[in-house]
Amino acid sequence: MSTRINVTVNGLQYSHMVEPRLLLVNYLRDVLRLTGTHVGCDTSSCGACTIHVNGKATKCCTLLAVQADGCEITTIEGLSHNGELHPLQEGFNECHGLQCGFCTPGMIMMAADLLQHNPQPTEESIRHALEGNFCRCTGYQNIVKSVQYAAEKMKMSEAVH
Amino acid sequence: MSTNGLIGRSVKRVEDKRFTTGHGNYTDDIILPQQTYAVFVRSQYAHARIVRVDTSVARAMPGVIAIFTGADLANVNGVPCGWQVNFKNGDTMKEPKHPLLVADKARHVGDAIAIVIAESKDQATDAAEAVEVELEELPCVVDAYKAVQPGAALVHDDVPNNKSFDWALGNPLEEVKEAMDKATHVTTLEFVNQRLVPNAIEPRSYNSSYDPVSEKYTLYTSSQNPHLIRLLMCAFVLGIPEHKVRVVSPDVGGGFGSKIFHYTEEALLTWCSKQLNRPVKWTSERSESFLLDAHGRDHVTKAEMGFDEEGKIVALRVKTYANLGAYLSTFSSCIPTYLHGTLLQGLYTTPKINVDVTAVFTNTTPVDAYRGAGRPEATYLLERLIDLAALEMDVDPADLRFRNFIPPFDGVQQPGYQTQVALQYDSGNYEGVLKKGLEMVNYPEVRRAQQEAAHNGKLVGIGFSTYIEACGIAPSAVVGSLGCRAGLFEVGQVRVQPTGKVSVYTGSHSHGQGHETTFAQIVADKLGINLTDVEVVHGDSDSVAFGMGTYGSRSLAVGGSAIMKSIEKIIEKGKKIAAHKLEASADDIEFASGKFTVKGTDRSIGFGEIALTAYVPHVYPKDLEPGLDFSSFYDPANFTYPFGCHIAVVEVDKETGKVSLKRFVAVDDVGNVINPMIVEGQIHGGVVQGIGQALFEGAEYDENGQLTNGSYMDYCMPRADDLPMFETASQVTPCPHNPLGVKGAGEAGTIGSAPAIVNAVIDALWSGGHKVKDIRMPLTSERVWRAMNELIS
Amino acid sequence: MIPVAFDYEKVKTVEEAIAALSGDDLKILAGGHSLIPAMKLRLSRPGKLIDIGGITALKDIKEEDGEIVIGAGATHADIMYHNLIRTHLPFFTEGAATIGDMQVRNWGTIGGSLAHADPAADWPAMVLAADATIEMQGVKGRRNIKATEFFTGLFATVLEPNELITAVRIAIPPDGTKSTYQKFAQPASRFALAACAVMRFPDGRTNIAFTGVGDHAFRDTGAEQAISGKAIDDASVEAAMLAALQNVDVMSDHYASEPYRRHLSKVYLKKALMAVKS
Amino acid sequence: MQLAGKHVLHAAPPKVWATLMNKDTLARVVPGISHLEETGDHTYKSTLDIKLGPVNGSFTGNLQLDDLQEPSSFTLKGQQNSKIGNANAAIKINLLPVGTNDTEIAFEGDVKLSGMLASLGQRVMGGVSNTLSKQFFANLEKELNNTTA
Repeated sequence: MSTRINVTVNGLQYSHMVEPRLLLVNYLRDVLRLTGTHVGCDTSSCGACTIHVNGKATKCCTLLAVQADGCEITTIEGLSHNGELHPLQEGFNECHGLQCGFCTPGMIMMAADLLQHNPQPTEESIRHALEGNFCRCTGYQNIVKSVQYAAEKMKMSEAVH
Repeated sequence: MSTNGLIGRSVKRVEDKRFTTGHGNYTDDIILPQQTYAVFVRSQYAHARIVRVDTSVARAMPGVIAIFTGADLANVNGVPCGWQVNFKNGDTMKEPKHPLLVADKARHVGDAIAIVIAESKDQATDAAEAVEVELEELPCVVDAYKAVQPGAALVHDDVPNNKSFDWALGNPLEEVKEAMDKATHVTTLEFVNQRLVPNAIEPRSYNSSYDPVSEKYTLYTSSQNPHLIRLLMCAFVLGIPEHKVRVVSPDVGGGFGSKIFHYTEEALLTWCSKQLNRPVKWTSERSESFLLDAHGRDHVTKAEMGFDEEGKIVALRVKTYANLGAYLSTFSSCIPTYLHGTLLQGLYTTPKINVDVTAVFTNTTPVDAYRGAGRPEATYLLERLIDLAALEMDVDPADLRFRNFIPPFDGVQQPGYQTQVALQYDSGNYEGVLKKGLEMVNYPEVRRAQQEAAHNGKLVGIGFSTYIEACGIAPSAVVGSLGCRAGLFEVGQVRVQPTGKVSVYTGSHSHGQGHETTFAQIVADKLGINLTDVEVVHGDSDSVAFGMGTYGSRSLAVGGSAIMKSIEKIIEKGKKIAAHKLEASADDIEFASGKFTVKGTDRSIGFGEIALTAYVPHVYPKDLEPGLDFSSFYDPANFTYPFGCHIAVVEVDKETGKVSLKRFVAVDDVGNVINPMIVEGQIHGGVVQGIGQALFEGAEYDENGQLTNGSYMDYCMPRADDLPMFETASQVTPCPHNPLGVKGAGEAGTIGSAPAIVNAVIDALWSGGHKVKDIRMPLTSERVWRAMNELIS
Repeated sequence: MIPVAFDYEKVKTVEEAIAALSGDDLKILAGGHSLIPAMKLRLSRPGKLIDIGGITALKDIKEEDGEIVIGAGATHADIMYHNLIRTHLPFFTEGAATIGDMQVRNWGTIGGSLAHADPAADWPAMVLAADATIEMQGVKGRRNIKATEFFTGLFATVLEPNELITAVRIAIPPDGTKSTYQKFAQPASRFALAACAVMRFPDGRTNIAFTGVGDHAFRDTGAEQAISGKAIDDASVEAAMLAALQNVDVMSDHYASEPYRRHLSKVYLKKALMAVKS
Repeated sequence: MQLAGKHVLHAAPPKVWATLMNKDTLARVVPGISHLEETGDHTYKSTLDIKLGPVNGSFTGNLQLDDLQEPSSFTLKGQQNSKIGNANAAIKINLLPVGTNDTEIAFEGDVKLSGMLASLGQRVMGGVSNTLSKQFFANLEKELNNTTA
């Protein structure tokens, strides 16, 4: 029994008939072919699938596509605007916040949610915010620094505007 | 040689943009036209006879294309082991078939019984559930020591005592015993180096297709070494011509060893794609990864270290039972032997060493290389022993090390150091890293704080680990004599395009290590061109001539050196072209900063113009071929031997046993450094995997062979909020035998860190009067609490 | 990981939800953060899901007749960020921050957590210590039940199959009330290995609840009696620790055996009592 | 997974014994049984529907009462298979007279779990077995009371 969903993903509107059991992550990856959102586990633990649904960080492996009906979704592909990288995307490059890159989209999307709530996070609050995102490569230190870099950069651009 | 200063700089990674914007291309991202999807039916039991497999219901379900069982593959070989180790008596190791699908019996939980292929993954999953499997559960063995005892169940009916092989190395046992008898103090430790699950965050994924017109296969695989997979799959498993197979490892989401091996699914999907004439894709679920990705470690060891009255080590004796799991994985046999026994000299002048290893089959997931592979086990053993000996003898652990270090040697003026266990170290300054570590941690202050804490009823401890490893895994002649069934060289091709832009083709796959940046730095630096003018290509057997892959911290030392050889050839040929154009002798041409110059003159010609001339050879020497493109195979003279000093400071909560890691200092000497930022990143990641082993991780099997913590809900992965900021520094003792002077940094962190943490916890407990010798890793709060309370009462 | 196929109905009101709750092979989908993982692993195979995520009326957090009323559909994050909660029930703010991780807190709901009744979930201990009332609605109408009567066993509550939780009601504690949630997390799942919630009123009455310890969260009346009305000092804390966990079947798993978990629980009781000491 | 426990019932051992040896009462006493079919002497084919929170599993397999020492002990054996994993149990049950009209039932045994139950269920399995044994005794008590009445 398929159900129609209407969603806005990275600013574009989509309408599809989907099976209720289709997970949102599979809708994004297989139907919309937005493959930047990854699947790293089956217990909602690793955070590789983190996206924003209505502005909130979400593990989309634990959401049915039908639950997202009417929602506004941002994935890693939609984070940068007009070809300009988001400060987090820049920060991860500047501070070597990634190695294999697999956890990176989820990590960045989670960090983006954090910076919305807490523009000047401490090291401790960054580490706490990222507790639901596993990285096996970096040991997290440079990820923390990448988020600090982005926070600093966002603060400076605020000051300019 | 020319340099523009790129080598040694923390150049930002060129590969990052695709990953930070969601444009990485991992195997599971690929959907081919006519794609089909595979799901496996797997054994729930660790050991079971397959009584009946009924696929009739499943076959009739919607979307199902095919179902294959072990019976369909009776004539297909199993996946091979790449390294032969012989018994002490000379017999060849026992190497039972590792079939692509089991037909007779399942030997570990997760062993594949059937593959279901359907139009969609949903349909394949539904149908796999409908395959009826009747199994007769058999008694099983899980523990390596128990498996060799009389009466234990047999994993393979034709392998007596479950012994794949036994093996020994070092001085004759009698000599070691004699030296041990003379020791004034002997520290003995019986311990388990527990089994770890590698847990690269990208689950393994394969997508294989077959083109009936060209009769060519293409396999996309999340592998660390596509060429080796092609070689093993073609030559050993499927018997298909190698030139008819293209193996591509696109972006790979971490490996840590677990993606080196040739897995059954790779060959099986390739086989299926031809049966169906359609591409077949399978991506491991995490719960499958726990059961199938080759695990690491799993040694049961007894070790004794003898000291004389001055605290000099006089003898070391080691007996290890190594658990290989149910089948021999690709490199499993060399891990507990040539990558473990050979490292037991450590940094010390121990004159007599004997190591004895029994390698054992059990009804568990196969065990193979996991970051460090054998060397963490060796380091853990040595570094636990020496720290414990210091506690027992009431000597300072740093001081005890200084008394035993091999003196500094550069491998050029002074010769390499010949160990008692077959290796010759290349160059080292071992006391240097410990001195630096002590300074960084401010040792006297930590000891003072420890005493003060003890006075206030708190437990603070400091632990050391001074490690060495053998990496840059190569010399084909050496590994060949040790039983490796492949060569271990590397290939590097440098193709200068007519416009002076450069494409580099390397057999060293990159899956997080940043080769696209580091290798480009080398080429740009040596050729005096811009970094953006260099592109590094890897991971595709159709593009790259050959390769042996990335593992054992070998990429830069071996792969980088192969590229260096090709750069030298480019420059040499460039000089000949320049000589012709500048009407001088090639011997008189110097190359520096991207320019070919006639010595002592200002007559010069740029690299770009030489490149153009090579491809537009209108004015060109007769005896020179056009083009500027060289490929080199590099086979080094020796392993490389990075070393370092890791120091941990911990606090143990007396009431709960919870360990808090307060500080972690790492001084690593990985030889010359091309990109310090990347090296530091490798150290961070490595250290956390060692911390993971010490404090968080460990596969737990019950006696029935069930993995009882087969998900992230129970298997504890280190997280951001579990860790402090690390304090790192480097020392540089160049490798004398490769052109870059590099040693390798991929595994150092993991090898060094775990014993430092455990030593620190033991030290903390001793400071509170709990004279505990060992706590089994991972040091969960309950284990530490028990250690404190069972000895105190 | 793909769940078994099921039917799906999204409802907009509580009434619609109750009407849809007929038949026994169905499950209510709130945030889904306990249910969907179980469905992906096919441990759970409902024939139909009733999605109540769209009932906006259930998301409210408000003050009403001297009570804080938390709609069952409020997420952990909604509660964590809410000023009313921060003011009157600071331990809810503190405790909510320890649930799962940020992404989970953004979807998981208090109603879902209570209905699920995981033996190591965080909300059960907190609502017990707060002496909350659980408001439920079903075909027979609305009923309120004290949290102390709500949890009946492992994953078991008094909730009928055709009922749903609509709100959690807590009498606004008098000024000077102190509360805390102290949790020793299982290192992998971050569920409570042992956790203790305490609410201490100005008159010295002390509510103590544990989660992660037995097969469901519970109020520890033994410990409460030992400390209620007494000053919190070494002797009274010691007495409370001694009195705690009488007649409790303490759970055991590979992160905490029964004796260790019992010990940890008492240590965390002590921490909690010290945290509410004035 | 090891299981052990004790429970005192208000009935003499012979009566408890009789309740457990009877197919119809056994079906009411063992939690979750939706179908029980005698296939031999104290040997049954069974279907159990276990619902615990989010987990619902339908188990099919055999139940067997073995090593019968009337009225003091027997072993309950079961092999139960499901899509989420199999369970294989052997539980020794001792009936000890207490006073004149009571029985202490002590059980001790081992349940082997496989599949998803083994790898993912560890955290709650202790609680599950506890819950099921509580249910078993509650059912048994009810059954004994009913037959008294």
